[in-house]
Amino acid sequence: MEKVFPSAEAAIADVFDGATIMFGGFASAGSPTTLILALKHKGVQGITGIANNIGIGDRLDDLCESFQLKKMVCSFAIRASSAAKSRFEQQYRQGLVELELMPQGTLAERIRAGGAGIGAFYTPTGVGTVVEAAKEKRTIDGRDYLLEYPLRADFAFLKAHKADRFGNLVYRYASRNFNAVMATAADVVIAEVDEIVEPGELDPELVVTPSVYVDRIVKGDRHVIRWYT
Amino acid sequence: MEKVFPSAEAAIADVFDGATIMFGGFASAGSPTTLILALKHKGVQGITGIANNIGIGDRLDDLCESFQLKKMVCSFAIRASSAAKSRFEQQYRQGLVELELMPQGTLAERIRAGGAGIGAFYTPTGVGTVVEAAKEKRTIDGRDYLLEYPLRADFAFLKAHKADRFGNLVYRYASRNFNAVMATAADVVIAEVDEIVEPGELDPELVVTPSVYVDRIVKGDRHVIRWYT
Amino acid sequence: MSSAGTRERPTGLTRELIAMRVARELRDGMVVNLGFGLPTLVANFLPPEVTVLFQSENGILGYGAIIQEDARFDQDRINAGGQPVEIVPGAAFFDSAQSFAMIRGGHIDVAVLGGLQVSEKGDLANWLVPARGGGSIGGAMDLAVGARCLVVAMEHVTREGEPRVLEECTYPLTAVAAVKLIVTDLAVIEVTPEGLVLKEVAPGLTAAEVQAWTGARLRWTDPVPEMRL
Amino acid sequence: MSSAGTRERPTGLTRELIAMRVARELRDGMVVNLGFGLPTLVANFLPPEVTVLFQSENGILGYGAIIQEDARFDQDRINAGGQPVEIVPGAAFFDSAQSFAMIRGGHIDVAVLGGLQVSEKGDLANWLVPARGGGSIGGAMDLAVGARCLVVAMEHVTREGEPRVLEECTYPLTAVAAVKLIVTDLAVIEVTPEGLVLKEVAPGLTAAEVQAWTGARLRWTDPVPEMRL
Repeated sequence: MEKVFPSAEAAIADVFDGATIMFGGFASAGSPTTLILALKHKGVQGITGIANNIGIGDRLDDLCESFQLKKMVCSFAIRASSAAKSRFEQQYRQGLVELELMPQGTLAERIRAGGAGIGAFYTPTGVGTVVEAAKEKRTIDGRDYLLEYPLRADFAFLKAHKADRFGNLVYRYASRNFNAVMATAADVVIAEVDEIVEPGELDPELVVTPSVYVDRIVKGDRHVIRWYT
Repeated sequence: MEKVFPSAEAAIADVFDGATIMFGGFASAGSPTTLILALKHKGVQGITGIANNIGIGDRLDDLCESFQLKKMVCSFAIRASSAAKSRFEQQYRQGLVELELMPQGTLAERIRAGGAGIGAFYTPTGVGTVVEAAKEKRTIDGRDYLLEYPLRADFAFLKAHKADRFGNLVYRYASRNFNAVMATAADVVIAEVDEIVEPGELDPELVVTPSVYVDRIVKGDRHVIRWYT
Repeated sequence: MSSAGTRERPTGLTRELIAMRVARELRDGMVVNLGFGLPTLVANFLPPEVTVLFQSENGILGYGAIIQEDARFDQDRINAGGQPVEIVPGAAFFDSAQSFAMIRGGHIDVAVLGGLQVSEKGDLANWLVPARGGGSIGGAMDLAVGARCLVVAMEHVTREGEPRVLEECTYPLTAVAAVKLIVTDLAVIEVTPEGLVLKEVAPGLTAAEVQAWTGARLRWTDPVPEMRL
Repeated sequence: MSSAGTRERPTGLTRELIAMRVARELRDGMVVNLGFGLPTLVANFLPPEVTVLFQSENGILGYGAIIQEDARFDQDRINAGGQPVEIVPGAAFFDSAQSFAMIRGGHIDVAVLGGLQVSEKGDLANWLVPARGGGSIGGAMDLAVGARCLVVAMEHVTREGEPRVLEECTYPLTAVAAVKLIVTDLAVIEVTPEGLVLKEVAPGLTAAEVQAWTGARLRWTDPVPEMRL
């Protein structure tokens, strides 16, 4: 059960063309930049990405340099302001990449359902909006809900603060975000961390992602991302 | 926003006859014994209790002394072995108290849904068993699921290790169990704790129940419960 | 009523004063989520006797001031707008699924969101300008359906002088019948089951003038007081 | 085949030896949940070269030996059977909703449950003896549908000599078509799409004798090996 990999390249070696990949992170917090850049270097094509955002405080937009993305599933992709357009936005406007937008809470809950064995769930979010297109609507106790299905992926790329060799993960500040849910919902879960320690060195009360969810661990490089509106 | 109450009696003063009350705990771990005994002392009647268990490592069975329970919703109530019968079991067999049994994971997920604004969800648990009686069954992606609805209560009685005055809770070992989910799903959430500290004294990375969920805090008495098979 | 297009835009409050007016809606002990842009400013104008906890949907309950010093920048310690923030004593961190369980489950007292259009029924449009395409939903749809009280803070009319408060929104909706209070540079308007009620007007404006810049019928009782700042 | 009622019960393996045989199914790195009673004993018989993580549905991944010393008893540090347990290095704690997300979501490699009856299709009945009434579901239904591999460890026949392995269960079911392997005091039986396959027999028994104590048709290839202990 050795989970520690010598490099990001080794940890993602079996990522294939056409893979669906979840990327943790929310803007600059908890974004798995080392793994993303290794994916860019590896050059696999036709990726469906699932992430909260692209092009805001993350390096996912780098994957657009060589047109590696086929589709993004996310809640935040096109900035409302007249700020500089991301490569993703440019490619989206040229019809070169697909975008499936959904509410952030629905995205998080669908991923949780994918990891928790829930077949589908009803959420009030999006009722009466474009989100409800083609979805089953149901009135429960006088309130309308939409039926949403689980999301899973072939791989999840995570960023955590520390891992022990078993794969337990701890995070810092607001970097748990989508990392902690995506850890549960992919066939192969790969975490880059600032530090790898021995089992027993992490306080079990502090562990956010229990080891059962993590398949591979790699020490990440330090990438500082300064991004804010 | 003063949440600290001087006594368990004061903290539960407005619990009314016929109230639905969630009780945290799993056998002896994290059971809110001080609050349960205050409820016994207060003597309200017609309670619907929601808990993982009754009569195994908890003091809920004490509520049966004066027939305070109308109904229990739980996953574990009647012991399979020929061990001494609880008062609850005796009253159940005499038809004096109702019992709604459900799978433990379904109980936990229904409570989570009640706190998370989920209208209903599909679970594979219980398909083909008595649990599916009168429930909607649906095949999703080739697998059968049952539709389950959220659970909420008028009050939740919790046991945590420490609280700060804002209401943030930390637990120890296996005592999070149902406490952490029930904290989200009742109109009035009351936590007994071993120690009350000032805001800032709990590591925010360690907080399991954020303060928003907790209405009242009281320092609990120490009740040692030794129970195991 | 919607033919205001050719008139000169009225002179109303600054963005800071709009934020100051919104801040007066907040009460001690509330849990508040502030959206991108204008709503963010609300945090600067809290009365000293009022302590609220700010929730950020990326996983913080209890963030404080924006950090200006470069040396203290930390990319994991950001709010949902990507801004580096202080963490206040009594804070807690959680993941995105937990954060939106908190939001969707009705645990946020007040959400303040920016708006593009609001209808007299309280429908909100704030995620997509059709002419610009793309769009970003982010947490807005969940916050709009989940917060106990939804306040929209926005300019009363567009740059071109078109009203943003309308009988029906023409932009894609964020949520239906969700907005409780509209605070603009010209007025404070309450959304009631009987329609829009003009509660306050900006200094120097009459109720009739506000009505002229509004695309839906306002009701009011003379004299309409000036906005409380 | 079910007319074994009047015969003398066969002499098979002790409970400890059944547990020892189950332990041989566990591989290094597996995550394993052991049910009440007999399954609990499996932890005592792990080969020294095999390290598994034991999950307990009350919120522990990584518990160890049962604590015997009275002085070290801690009512919050118990497994799902209520027994005080050691916590191993590399453990993690979580709440009941998270625990059953882990179980239902397919993250547990092996669950070992006790059984009352198992059918040739892999149906399991283990939560209610109809004659006794009441019953307790606990985590059994979730574990049965959620674990990747469900092993049932039980006596081959009842105290009265009635077979527990049947064409159809007569007791209320825990789960349908869930059991993969049956380990009893008389045999090891695999549940396959083609029916029950007798893989091993207890020392001193023949395949035909095991068949005589079984209420469903067994298939085997001679010679059937003795149970590996």
